[in-house]
Amino acid sequence: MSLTVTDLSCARGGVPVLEGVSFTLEPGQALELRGPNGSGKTTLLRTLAGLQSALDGGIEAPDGAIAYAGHADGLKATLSVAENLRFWAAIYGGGAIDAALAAFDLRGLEERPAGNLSAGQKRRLGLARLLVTGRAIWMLDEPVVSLDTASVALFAAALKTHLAGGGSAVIATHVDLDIGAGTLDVSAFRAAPAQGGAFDEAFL
Amino acid sequence: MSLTVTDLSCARGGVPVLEGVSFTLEPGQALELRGPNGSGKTTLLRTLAGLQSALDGGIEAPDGAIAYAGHADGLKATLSVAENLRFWAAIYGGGAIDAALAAFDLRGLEERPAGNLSAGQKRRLGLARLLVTGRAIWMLDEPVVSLDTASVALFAAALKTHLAGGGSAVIATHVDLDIGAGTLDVSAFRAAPAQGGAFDEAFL
Amino acid sequence: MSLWEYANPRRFMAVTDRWMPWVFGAAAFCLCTGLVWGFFFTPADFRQGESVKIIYLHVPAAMMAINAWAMMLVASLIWLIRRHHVSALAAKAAAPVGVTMTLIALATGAIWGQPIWGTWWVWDPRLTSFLILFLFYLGYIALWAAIEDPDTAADLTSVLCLVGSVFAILSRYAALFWNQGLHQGASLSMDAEENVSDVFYFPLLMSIAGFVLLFVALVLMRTRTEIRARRLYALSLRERMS
Amino acid sequence: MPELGKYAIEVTSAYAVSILLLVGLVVLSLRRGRSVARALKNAEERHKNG
Amino acid sequence: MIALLLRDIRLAVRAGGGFGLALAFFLIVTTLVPFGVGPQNATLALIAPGILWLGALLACLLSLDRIFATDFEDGSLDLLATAPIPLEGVVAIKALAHWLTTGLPLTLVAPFLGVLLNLPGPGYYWITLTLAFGTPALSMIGAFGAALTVGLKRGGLLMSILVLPLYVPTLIFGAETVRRGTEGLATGTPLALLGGITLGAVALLPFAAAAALRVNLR
Amino acid sequence: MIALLLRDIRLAVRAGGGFGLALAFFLIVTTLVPFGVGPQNATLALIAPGILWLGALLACLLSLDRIFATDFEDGSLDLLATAPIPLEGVVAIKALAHWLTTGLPLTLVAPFLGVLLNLPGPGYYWITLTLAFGTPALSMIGAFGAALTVGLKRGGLLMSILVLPLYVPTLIFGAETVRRGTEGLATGTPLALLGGITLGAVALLPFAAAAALRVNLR
Ligand code: HEM
Ligand SMILES: Nc1ncnc2c1ncn2[C@@H]1O[C@H](COP(=O)(O)OP(=O)(O)OP(=O)(O)O)[C@@H](O)[C@H]1O
Ligand SMILES: Nc1ncnc2c1ncn2[C@@H]1O[C@H](COP(=O)(O)OP(=O)(O)OP(=O)(O)O)[C@@H](O)[C@H]1O
Ligand SMILES: [Mg+2]
Ligand SMILES: [Mg+2]
Repeated sequence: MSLTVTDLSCARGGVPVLEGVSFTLEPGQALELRGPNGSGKTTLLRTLAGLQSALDGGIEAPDGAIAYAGHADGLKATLSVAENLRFWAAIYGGGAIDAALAAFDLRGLEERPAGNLSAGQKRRLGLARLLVTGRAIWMLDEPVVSLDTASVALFAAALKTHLAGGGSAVIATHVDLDIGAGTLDVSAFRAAPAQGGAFDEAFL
Repeated sequence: MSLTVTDLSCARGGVPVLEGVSFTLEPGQALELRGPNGSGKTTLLRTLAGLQSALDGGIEAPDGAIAYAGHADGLKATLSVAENLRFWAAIYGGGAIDAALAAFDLRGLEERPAGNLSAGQKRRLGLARLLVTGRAIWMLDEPVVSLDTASVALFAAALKTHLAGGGSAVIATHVDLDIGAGTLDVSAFRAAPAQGGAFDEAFL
Repeated sequence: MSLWEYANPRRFMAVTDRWMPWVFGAAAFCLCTGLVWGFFFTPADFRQGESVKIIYLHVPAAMMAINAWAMMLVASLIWLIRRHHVSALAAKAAAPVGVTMTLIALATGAIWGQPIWGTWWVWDPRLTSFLILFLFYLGYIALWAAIEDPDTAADLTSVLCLVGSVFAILSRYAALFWNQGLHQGASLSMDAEENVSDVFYFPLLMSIAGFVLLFVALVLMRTRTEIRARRLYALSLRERMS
Repeated sequence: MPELGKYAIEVTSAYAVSILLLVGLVVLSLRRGRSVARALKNAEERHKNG
Repeated sequence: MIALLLRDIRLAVRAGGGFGLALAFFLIVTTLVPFGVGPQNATLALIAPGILWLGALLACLLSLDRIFATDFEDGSLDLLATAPIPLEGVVAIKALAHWLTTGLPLTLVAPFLGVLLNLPGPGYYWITLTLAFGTPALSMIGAFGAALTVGLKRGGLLMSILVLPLYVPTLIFGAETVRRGTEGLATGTPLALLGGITLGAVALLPFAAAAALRVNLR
Repeated sequence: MIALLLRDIRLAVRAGGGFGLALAFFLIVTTLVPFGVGPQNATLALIAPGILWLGALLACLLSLDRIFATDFEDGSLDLLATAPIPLEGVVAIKALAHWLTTGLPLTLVAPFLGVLLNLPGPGYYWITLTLAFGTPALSMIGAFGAALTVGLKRGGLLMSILVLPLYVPTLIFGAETVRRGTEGLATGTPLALLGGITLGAVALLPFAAAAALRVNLR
């Protein structure tokens, strides 16, 4: 269940953003992606999750091991908290949602339509979804946005349990999470403007 | 240009969320609203900004002094950065946008469609809008979400300039901003369930 | 005591609790008498034959369809001006009753049209306006159903009801202008000369009274339900917040 | 049954449709009224106790 | 206010949502009609005025759908509501921008589509005239409907249902004027009524729409 | 997969976007037609099959509008694309849910609306039959159009324009079958072609739509 990235280049909107990204992530490890705004963290995560294809380089990960959570939470405003979660559990062939609800302190909100939650409550629900996927490698894009301190602690605890159980995670974040994770500064991999004359190059 | 709030109660979705909120904000002061997720910070800010009416109590502020910036940035994805900003400047009868662009390091991005910005760049643009409103009292709902450290510093600097110029601000936030602002914990004002038999009380 | 006191939900519940059986009883009595009388004990009309018996359903239903909308309009205004919850909820409660009345008028009219005009439906202005009224009811009910927060829904549906009323009246004149129709004129005017003969008249009056009472009874009952549902919503929200 | 002549089908179907609609409305109203009243009673009890 | 008008027009043109799309929809619906009802010229001529009016009405309606919804979702509406211009003005300006990018082009292009439907001679004049008189009402009524449904995720269809009945008087007077005009009858009354509805809608509905928006922002 | 179907149906019903609204739109459009073309029964009978087909088509189209857009905006589509079900399956299931909540009810209610347009006797049978055969194709083609336009803010109208031309064959064969059936002519060929289009669309378009979605997510 390890993720190996070798010499990866990725583009956003047709413009190369990162190049030469390499790292290995073993089970039980977490990696924090750091870098100023616009440096390409979201782009990298989407590429790793398979939502866009890499320009170059390789991503090696077991099939069906990656769960992605982006800036948006993928919640349906008219469905209740429990219905939202149960849906994702069913999609991933999983079953119970109780553990996930408990881990993010969503007990008592089960019947509330997701649209009526506050910003932080929505985010907690979005994170709870990760637990029901049952997947090993989490790709998280700024997971603790809008969370209060207590909720950040809940997230850190859930993450630690996940890592202890042999999972791993790649996390783009601007705030320190204190989970003893390695960090990777993506600004070091900023793509250089293309040089020379390969085919199609003129457009990149 | 001072803001005086006396014994304010406000509701969300018909349910009282906060009651008895009182404070005074003098020019040059900033106030941080703290409180766990779902405690009613957003609700309070929207009430102060006049987007929803108070259940009870008074808000005294000079006419046309308040500028509001919520969770969403109010950007048009197809308009460029400069066009977005110029539009808001025109609405507020202001003029130049250069200072605002400079303050949030948006130079060089002027012609980029706002939809192509990264999460943090969008947020910076949303904050730059405050500068072109020319209004004295800012109501900010989690302004530094998605911002990297450098951008947070830019924001803090802009805020200090604003305060030094006689402006003031109410800021809901989960992270420390280090601007020496007073704090107000809204969880202290949680509304108690209604008692007794007033008219229509049954529905509140 | 001021009339507005009844707008207090508690008071309203207490008072209507006592009224309910009487209103329902009176409605059932009038309706049964009117319809049984009309169906079994009236002669055939010399022109329309036995089909005239449909009048005991058609006319009262058509009247109530319009009156229900008028009631909703008044209730909406009261809500917008004085913000009495009971009033908004009464408007909500009346809409399905009004829609049923409209459907009955349309259905009986269509059935009546087949023998008399030789077709189920013509685009006569009266019929057309009824169809439009039906559409307004649908929109109103759909808007109530679509919005989750009850006070927001009450505000928006009230505005819709106001604007809709103006346009409904406009549509009526537009339809009149557009096509002069086949439909009966008013036959219940005060002028004795024009009146339908007494044999038809009294059972018709009885049946109209029955429909009015049934409308009142249903609206009261449904308003009580809506008040309870509103209270339930408030309670469950509060429960979830704490 | 009264003598309905050639309009028997029309008249009876008109009565049938109308009565069906009215009864349907009454039944639905009653059912919803009952269930809401019951739910409210439960909720009020929970509210008082906890 | 002018900034808002310019922005809305620019957005409409940028997103391709303005001139082009509503017109194309109008064109396609009018061309689909012969496929539906059969290609006989006599039938088509008979129903041409009505179909043109209906097509314009639907094109107008569909492009109205998200007139406030996009602003609501991205937070602009909150900001506009706290900005120093009255919300009534915002509504009126947005309806005007919609008319300029939709109603006006529709009016100008309708005569050309009349050819496809075999519209009789004088009909060309009348269809242009009535659409010019009637489309502002369509934009304004539609803006009201959009304001009512702005908070709903899938408001589009609901909006259609709320708005279409409100369109009935405009449609009747508009199509009736064209029909009478084509047959050489007097058209004064329906035309005056059409104009009256437009004036009334433009004068009063911004207030209703702004009230609805305020409720939805609450 | 079944979870997705159930969720989509539930969302449609919750939002009021399901059964009710498309039907109401269909009803309203059919009612508006006589206001446009005039109240003469003979004219109406002539155009009734075509109008019913057009009305059903538009009702279908409008409700399709945001079939993927809402999922795209709230991020669900990203998550579904990384979930362990093929995107082709997601498309097919969503089209099926749409048909169940829209096409099917439209088919069932069409005969009643025929009354309003004075549809001739045998028309009732044929309109129901052809709609039952044709609406699955409408849902599937529309889902493809929605997939193409999912990333665009005001995609609704653009989608209509992309999709309406694709609807032409279905509309022609559908309306033609009803017209022939009403006049007592042979209907075998158009009906077979209609069925053929539906089968082809359901078999192939999920792949095209999934490809379009992948591009839009990139
Ligand atoms: C679908 C078809 C029809 C509809 C929607 C319809 C609607 C109405 C309406 C709205 C009224 C007005 C009630 C009032 O003024 O308070 C009415 C009254 C009446 N209708 Fe119809 N009608 C239809 C068909 C027919 C037919 C076919 C007949 C019989 C020939 C008929 C006979 C009458 C009579 C006798 C009245 C009473 C007139 C009066 O007392 O004012 N209707 N109908
Ligand atoms: N659709 C697009 N077309 C062109 N460029 C884009 C597009 N979307 C984003 N970009 C640019 O690509 C770069 C990388 O963006 P990305 O979203 O990956 O940054 P990020 O590291 O996630 O930033 P943040 O911390 O602000 O979320 C940015 O400079 C951004 O402006
Ligand atoms: N539409 C609604 N209907 C009912 N309750 C709602 C609605 N929207 C929010 N709430 C509830 O109102 C309360 C206050 O929400 P609010 O958004 O003000 O919290 P907040 O302090 O801003 O939280 P966060 O830090 O997560 O943004 C929350 O408990 C929330 O669940
Ligand atoms: Mg990012
Ligand atoms: Mg908040």
